[in-house]
Amino acid sequence: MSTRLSRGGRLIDRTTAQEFTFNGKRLRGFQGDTLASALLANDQMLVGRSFKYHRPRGIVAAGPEEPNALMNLGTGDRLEPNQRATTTELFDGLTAASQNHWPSLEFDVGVINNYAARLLPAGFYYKTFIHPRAAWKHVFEPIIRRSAGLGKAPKLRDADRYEQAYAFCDLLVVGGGIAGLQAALTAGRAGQRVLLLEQTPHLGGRAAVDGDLIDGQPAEAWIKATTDALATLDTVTIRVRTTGAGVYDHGYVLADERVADHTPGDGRPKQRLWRIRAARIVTATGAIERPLAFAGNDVPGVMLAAAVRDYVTNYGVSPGDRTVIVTNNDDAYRTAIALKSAGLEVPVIVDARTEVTGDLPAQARALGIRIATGTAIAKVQGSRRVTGVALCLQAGEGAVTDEVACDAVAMSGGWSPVVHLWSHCGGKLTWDDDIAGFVPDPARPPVNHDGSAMVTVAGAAAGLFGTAEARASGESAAMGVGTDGTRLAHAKHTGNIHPVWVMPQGAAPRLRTKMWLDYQNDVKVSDVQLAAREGYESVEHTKRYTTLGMATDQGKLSNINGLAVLAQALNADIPAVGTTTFRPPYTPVTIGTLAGEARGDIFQPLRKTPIHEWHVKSGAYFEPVGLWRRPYCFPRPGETHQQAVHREVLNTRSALGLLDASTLGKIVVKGPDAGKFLDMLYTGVMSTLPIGKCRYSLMCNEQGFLSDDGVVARIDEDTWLCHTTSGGADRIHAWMEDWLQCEWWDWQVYTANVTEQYAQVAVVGPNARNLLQALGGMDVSRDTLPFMQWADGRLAGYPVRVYRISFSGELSYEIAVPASHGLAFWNACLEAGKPFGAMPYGTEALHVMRAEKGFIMIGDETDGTVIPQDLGLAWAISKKKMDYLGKRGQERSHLANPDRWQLVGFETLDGSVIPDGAYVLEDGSNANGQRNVQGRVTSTYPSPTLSRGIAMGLLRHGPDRIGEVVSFNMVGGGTVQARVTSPVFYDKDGEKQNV
Amino acid sequence: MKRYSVFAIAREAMRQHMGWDRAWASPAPKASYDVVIVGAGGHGLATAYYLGRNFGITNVAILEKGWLGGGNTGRNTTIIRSNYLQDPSAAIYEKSRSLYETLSQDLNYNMMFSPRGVMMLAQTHHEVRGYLRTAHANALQGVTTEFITPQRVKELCPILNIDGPRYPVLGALWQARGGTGRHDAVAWGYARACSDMGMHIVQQCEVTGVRSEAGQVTGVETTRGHIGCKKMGIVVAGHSGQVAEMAGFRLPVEAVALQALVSEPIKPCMDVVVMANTVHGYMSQSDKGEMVIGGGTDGFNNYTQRGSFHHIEETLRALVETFPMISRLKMLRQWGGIVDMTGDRSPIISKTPLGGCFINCGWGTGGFKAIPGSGWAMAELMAKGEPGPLAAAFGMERFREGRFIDESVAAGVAH
Amino acid sequence: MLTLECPYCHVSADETELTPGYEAHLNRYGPGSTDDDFESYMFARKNPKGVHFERWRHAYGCGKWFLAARCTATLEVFGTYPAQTSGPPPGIIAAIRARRPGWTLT
Amino acid sequence: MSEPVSALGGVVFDGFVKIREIGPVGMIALRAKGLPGLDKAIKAATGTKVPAMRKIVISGDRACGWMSPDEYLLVVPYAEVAKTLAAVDKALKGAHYLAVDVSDARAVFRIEGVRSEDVLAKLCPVDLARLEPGELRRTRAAQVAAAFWKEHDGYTLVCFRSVASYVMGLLTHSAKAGSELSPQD
Ligand SMILES: Cc1cc2nc3c(=O)[nH]c(=O)nc-3n(C[C@H](O)[C@H](O)[C@H](O)COP(=O)(O)OP(=O)(O)OC[C@H]3O[C@@H](n4cnc5c(N)ncnc54)[C@H](O)[C@@H]3O)c2cc1C
Ligand SMILES: NC(=O)c1ccc[n+]([C@@H]2O[C@H](COP(=O)([O-])OP(=O)(O)OC[C@H]3O[C@@H](n4cnc5c(N)ncnc54)[C@H](O)[C@@H]3O)[C@@H](O)[C@H]2O)c1
Ligand SMILES: Cc1cc2nc3c(=O)[nH]c(=O)nc-3n(C[C@H](O)[C@H](O)[C@H](O)COP(=O)(O)O)c2cc1C
Ligand SMILES: [Zn+2]
Repeated sequence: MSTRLSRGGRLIDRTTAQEFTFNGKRLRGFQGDTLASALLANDQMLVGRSFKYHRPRGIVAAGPEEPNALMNLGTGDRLEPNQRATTTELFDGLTAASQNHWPSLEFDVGVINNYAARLLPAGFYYKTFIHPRAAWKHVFEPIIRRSAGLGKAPKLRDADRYEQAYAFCDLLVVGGGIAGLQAALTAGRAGQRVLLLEQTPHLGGRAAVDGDLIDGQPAEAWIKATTDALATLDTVTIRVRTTGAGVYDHGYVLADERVADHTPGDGRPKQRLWRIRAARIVTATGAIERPLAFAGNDVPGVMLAAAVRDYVTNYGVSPGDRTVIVTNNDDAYRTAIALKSAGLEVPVIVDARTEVTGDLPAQARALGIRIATGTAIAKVQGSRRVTGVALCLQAGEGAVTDEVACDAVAMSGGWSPVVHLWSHCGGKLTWDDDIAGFVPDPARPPVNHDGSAMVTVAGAAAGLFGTAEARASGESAAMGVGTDGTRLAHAKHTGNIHPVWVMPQGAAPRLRTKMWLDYQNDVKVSDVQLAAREGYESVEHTKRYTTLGMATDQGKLSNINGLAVLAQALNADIPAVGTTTFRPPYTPVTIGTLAGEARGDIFQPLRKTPIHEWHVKSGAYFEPVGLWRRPYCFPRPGETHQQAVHREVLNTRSALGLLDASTLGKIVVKGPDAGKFLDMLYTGVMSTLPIGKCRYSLMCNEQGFLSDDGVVARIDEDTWLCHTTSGGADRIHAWMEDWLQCEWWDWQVYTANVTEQYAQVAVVGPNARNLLQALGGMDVSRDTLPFMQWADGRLAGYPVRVYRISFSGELSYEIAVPASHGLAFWNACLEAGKPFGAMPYGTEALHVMRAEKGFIMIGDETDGTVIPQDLGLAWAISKKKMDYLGKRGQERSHLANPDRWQLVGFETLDGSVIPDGAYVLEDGSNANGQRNVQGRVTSTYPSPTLSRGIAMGLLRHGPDRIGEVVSFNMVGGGTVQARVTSPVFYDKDGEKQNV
Repeated sequence: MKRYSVFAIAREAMRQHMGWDRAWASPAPKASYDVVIVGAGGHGLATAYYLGRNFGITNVAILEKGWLGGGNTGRNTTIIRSNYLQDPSAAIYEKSRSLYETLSQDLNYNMMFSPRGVMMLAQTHHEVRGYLRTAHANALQGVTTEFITPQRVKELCPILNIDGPRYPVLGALWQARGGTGRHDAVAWGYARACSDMGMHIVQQCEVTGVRSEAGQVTGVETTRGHIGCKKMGIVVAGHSGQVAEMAGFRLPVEAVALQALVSEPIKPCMDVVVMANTVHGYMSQSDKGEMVIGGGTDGFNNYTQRGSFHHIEETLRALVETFPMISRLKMLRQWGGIVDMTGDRSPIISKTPLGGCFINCGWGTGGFKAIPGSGWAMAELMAKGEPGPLAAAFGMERFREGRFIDESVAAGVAH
Repeated sequence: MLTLECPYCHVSADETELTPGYEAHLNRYGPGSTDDDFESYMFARKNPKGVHFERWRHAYGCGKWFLAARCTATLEVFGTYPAQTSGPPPGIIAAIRARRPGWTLT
Repeated sequence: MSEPVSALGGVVFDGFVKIREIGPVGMIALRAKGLPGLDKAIKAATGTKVPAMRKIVISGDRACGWMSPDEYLLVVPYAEVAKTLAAVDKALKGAHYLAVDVSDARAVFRIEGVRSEDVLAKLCPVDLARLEPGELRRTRAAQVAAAFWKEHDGYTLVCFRSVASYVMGLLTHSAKAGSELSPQD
């Protein structure tokens, strides 16, 4: 059984116990434990179920490569599925539950898949569930889906907060082992600005556990000395609990700092996403041990050899009393030695190699440990936990030669350098026979913005497994010099590995169906071989066909073994088969961390006018307009939105309405060439606009399609003020600058976007003038300030610019006042307006009124495919001008086509309202069997003024068809009959706005 | 070739699955073929398949520079829908969707078409009007869609936050027979069927040049030597610009990166596909349990299959706001693909200035759903030399004529 | 995630401080131009896998448009220069040749 | 007439640093390039010399910042804007330039305390350690445009008025006690 040893455990503090629960069981661990070590200390071998066959799963590893020990961590608004126990720091009150089983971890009905395993080889679902057709959707898929997934789906909004931060450095070192520490020290001493990231809470990496000597002194001591030295360098920053998640172009690196994962609810951000720009990057990310593929290598109790010694040395936990070691290299002997010195039994070291030399084996022999060479594990005995192993010859087919009772198996198939971050941005790999693994090829690095090498690799990550090499490579990497492992073989520490991809070598199919490659996704040696036989020969095909390496560990344990098996099946060599693509993140990153601060109130900027708070207080119902919020209407208690809109319209038409028009774009254009510039920008002529006057005009894009409209005012000899739509201000300002900077850069024109400098209040209705006169201070009479003119002055003491323009057909003034007075001015208008029936109105009333007048609205009448000519706006296009933006586009055959749909009004025969988006039907259908159409509605409203449905729309040859009756379709079926009319429904001669 | 069925599996189980045929052969290329298709993605393979099935043309090679299905077909978020606005789009996407309904049976390969329903959220009044317009158009195009209430949205997708506060859901355009499919299986199923008809799928064979005589294509240069042909179909998505250049013409196409990501797998919690275009994000849950997430494209030309990370952040912000429960899930993997964006964001299925050379491209961010229909239309164009009704509107001359097929007018992102 | 140095304010700007603007050095064809010319200006884009000249705006900075020579296959940047140029300046061309021997301007 | 009010009426937040919305502050956008009278105009307006690229020159309650090759930001007491504009117009009469009052189009914040950098480092993609003395940095604060410079024991940050409450939200979130960027040990 696995248990806590009476002594040992360099990372735990036995004086502070911590209580936690697993599947409801109350258990105890120590400060410094990981959830995994604490579970093992409580003999919790069985920790989960596999994805496909629901096989019992135990802890295999001690780090981020762990594929099995995934937990639902926490509950309610702090539930976190698929949390890796091996990287979860234990804290008092932690609650964890195992996943993917029903009804319980011990008894899981899903396990029937296991008995049916023969019927469920890789890709079986592509070959079946084909008939009967309906069955897939209604029977098979629901079943498959129900069994899908691992962790529980959270239900509640996340209780935690997250944040992000930017960092910059000359050298980013990823990994705080010997190589990383050395790299940081060297660069730091050279005065470089260094940032070092370490994913665990501890510096030093493997060395301390492996008890190596580093130039004479014990690893532990060297690490202490080095970290102390680093602490004295103020250009060096070290961040622990921070994983280098991804390397991107131009030295951009994402890192994931776990700030409060181990202190939940203490008010600090749970995690922090670092966005780092590094001039250079050193990855010193170490290596990950590989499992061996033998039958039953997935039985709980079978672990990586290094993990076993991690648990013993770091946490004082023994995974088993009798541990069989199985290996193809020397490194695993460290585990045998560690176990022995902890007073535990090692019945045998099963070594696939025929001759075993080297000093680690020598030490083991000296300790009297039996070493069976040329030997393999034929089969692991036990189902929910190891009870023993059957041995056989590695060279043979699996005939059992011996059986050994044990309760744990420690395996080592060699070490795979962690090349992920090297590879994320295009770094290439080469195969290194000495260590039987892929290592970065310094000759083909990921390139930086200037074409230089962006990443250098040091230490075990470069296949340099000795501490001496780790240090040396760390040193040179700090200076940007990569060490080519393959060309340094003589000095190199290889663990005398002899590659073994299946055990035993000639294993029969029966055994191969029990050799796990991917523990989580249940991918076995036989599956990879099947894929190869069926022609899924590319490693990418094999991956996708078998799901090898697609689990939450991303194949950290399985990929190399998997493609070695594939290579054998294709009898190609491994480098020729190649790897799958390494993609970020290195380990999964919490989505909340990636969303950062952007949630709730600061999810997106919400643009507010100076009058916004008044709208809120007055119970406005808002609608988003770009990033702005504008009152749609101001419903009174008991009123529906539509009733409110009707009231606002009728009141404005009969008395006085006030609109917050502050969001309208306002752009100043000034300079000797401003007139000429605006003539190019607008379809109309602006250069001839007299000072003091306003003119409505249109802007098109170069395609010729209508993009914005607005009123332009001539301020003085060389200054114009251009109004744009609310959504359009920034877009149009950028558009102006684009042309001025990139096309007509010799023209003398300056622009300034002054949209937010002013609050703008539209005073609209028969009483508009009365209100302004009541405010007092300016002569706004018909003659001094006629329609389409503007004037500066003061109203009620406020500095204002008054535009006599109308978008509603009523007598109306738009009054611009500095934003810092906006709210006060608005209140003054309401106050002074009381006797005149002043009432605020919203965007919907505005839309209805402009529609009653037949004014077009950008975004309603236009959709990016409409040209001014379609909208009866030819009058706003100057015939005299040689050129304006969009003119050439409009000359194209389809845009010049007389059959285009054109703007008209529609009046339903029964007075009803035409549904939004309806099309005008035409007889027959097209070659694709689609019903023919000849037009569509673009704006449709119930008109409070005319108390009937009115609409505008586009109709083929529309203007020639006034009086004709056409029918619109309705989604529910049926049609609406409407008469084609002029789009102007109200005050056709425009008298009201001219009074 | 052995048919796939549950019985076949049982039979094979008895002998450790040793007796399965190869799904497709890997022959060495012949000196020449009647038709060469460049690009063994979904569209190229489907084109070949329908050339054989609908027109009996089987002396066909499909040349693939990498591994078949390894382009965008192998990296897309698999949304299948046909609720498009413009007639030509609706026609070809609906044809495609209906072919998907029976594709597993036609190919005897389960590509797991899953008509679980696609909803496009309306979160502004403007969007509501846009989708109502699409709904009216669809009603006349024979595409079954419906505009549904927020309550219905919530019933169909309980994990959705419909109350905003920032962008309350005002309704949604719902296509019940839209859904997803197993993207790799689409490529594999077509490949198996093509191979079965005797066509040659040649992988690791990059086209590096185009040969022609008197304005007529005569063959292609490849990394595996010259291959002659009477007709050539360019179906290379992100690399269309390259190959078109080889064939001597320029396209209205930009190659940009589009990214996607998946979360770690969790128990099923989402049975529909949701697209939230106001905030730019969409999400579905795969049969394996991971959340499949996509967003917007980069704004610059890029051939690296790596996008800019800020798009991932923007997409996830949007989706955390839309689906608050995903905040504590983890991003497992992110990746990118090179999409081919045209001037009006609609595809090109067209004759080209070079005789005998045809092109199918510009599917950009939304062509997985179109694979069967596009193959069908492209096969007809190549077999007859003239476009049929499905392809007619997608000729490349439409740009100079200003005859856009603009979908952006209704919805934002078009996956 | 690109960084580009703005040639106006010399900030080495993060991609998120910039807005992209696609192909540089386009000739505008206005009224009266041929369909071919107009099409080439509006649509037929250079889309090379390799050296590309493109427009960027330092939108969150000095607001200026500038041009960049960039490799679309490796994302290497050869240089940036002001928008007020009708073709790539010699310095930029030299920088490109230094890293892409034999490259010629088409 | 009422007193002019700033976007947020001077809200304050106390976190590991202090955040204050200040203002209204007088600001003028001056667009001009290489004009003979420019130095005189700026002298008259702010009493400073013409700032070098990306610099801001401060003199008392006035300052002049370099915004772009052809744009300067003139900071003056709010009440002095009209006078200042007149002075600029006088100095540049007849030349090609544009000077507009943008005081009310902006919101201004102070970030004060020893760890002010931490707050900016969470929001702006800027290498603060390499910020030059007297540098005016235009950049992005999360999702909106912003400009800031070091002043006294902290920073002055300027953004558009309509997003003032968003920016205050950002600053508050980033300055929350306990979220300093100091490395864990
Ligand atoms: C991240 C992402 C998400 C997407 N999401 C969706 C979605 O949800 N729904 C949807 O409908 N669409 C989606 N799409 C779009 C969809 O993936 C594509 O439109 C579709 O897959 C294109 O298929 P294809 O066969 O034309 O191109 P590909 O699948 O890219 O095939 C083109 C093939 O041509 C090969 N090739 C290129 N050059 C040469 C050459 N010179 N010689 C030989 N071979 C060559 C390539 O290697 C490739 O295999 C998405 C795309 C991406 C990148
Ligand atoms: N004998 C062998 O076969 C063998 C094999 C492998 C390693 N080793 C030992 O490895 C050591 C080599 O030192 P080293 O520094 O190269 O490796 P190391 O494994 O000691 O250190 C690597 C460090 O990087 C960290 N890390 C990995 N990925 C990270 C990421 N994405 N973000 C942040 N941190 C990350 C790890 O947590 C670890 O602390 C020596 O002690 C050597 O004995 C030996
Ligand atoms: C719909 C879909 C679902 C995916 N699910 C997973 C998954 O569960 N695990 C995984 O590792 N990758 C998954 N991927 C991503 C692929 O592994 C791979 O990244 C993608 O196909 C792009 O290929 P590349 O990364 O090799 O370039 C998925 C991809 C798609 C399109
Ligand atoms: Zn700049």
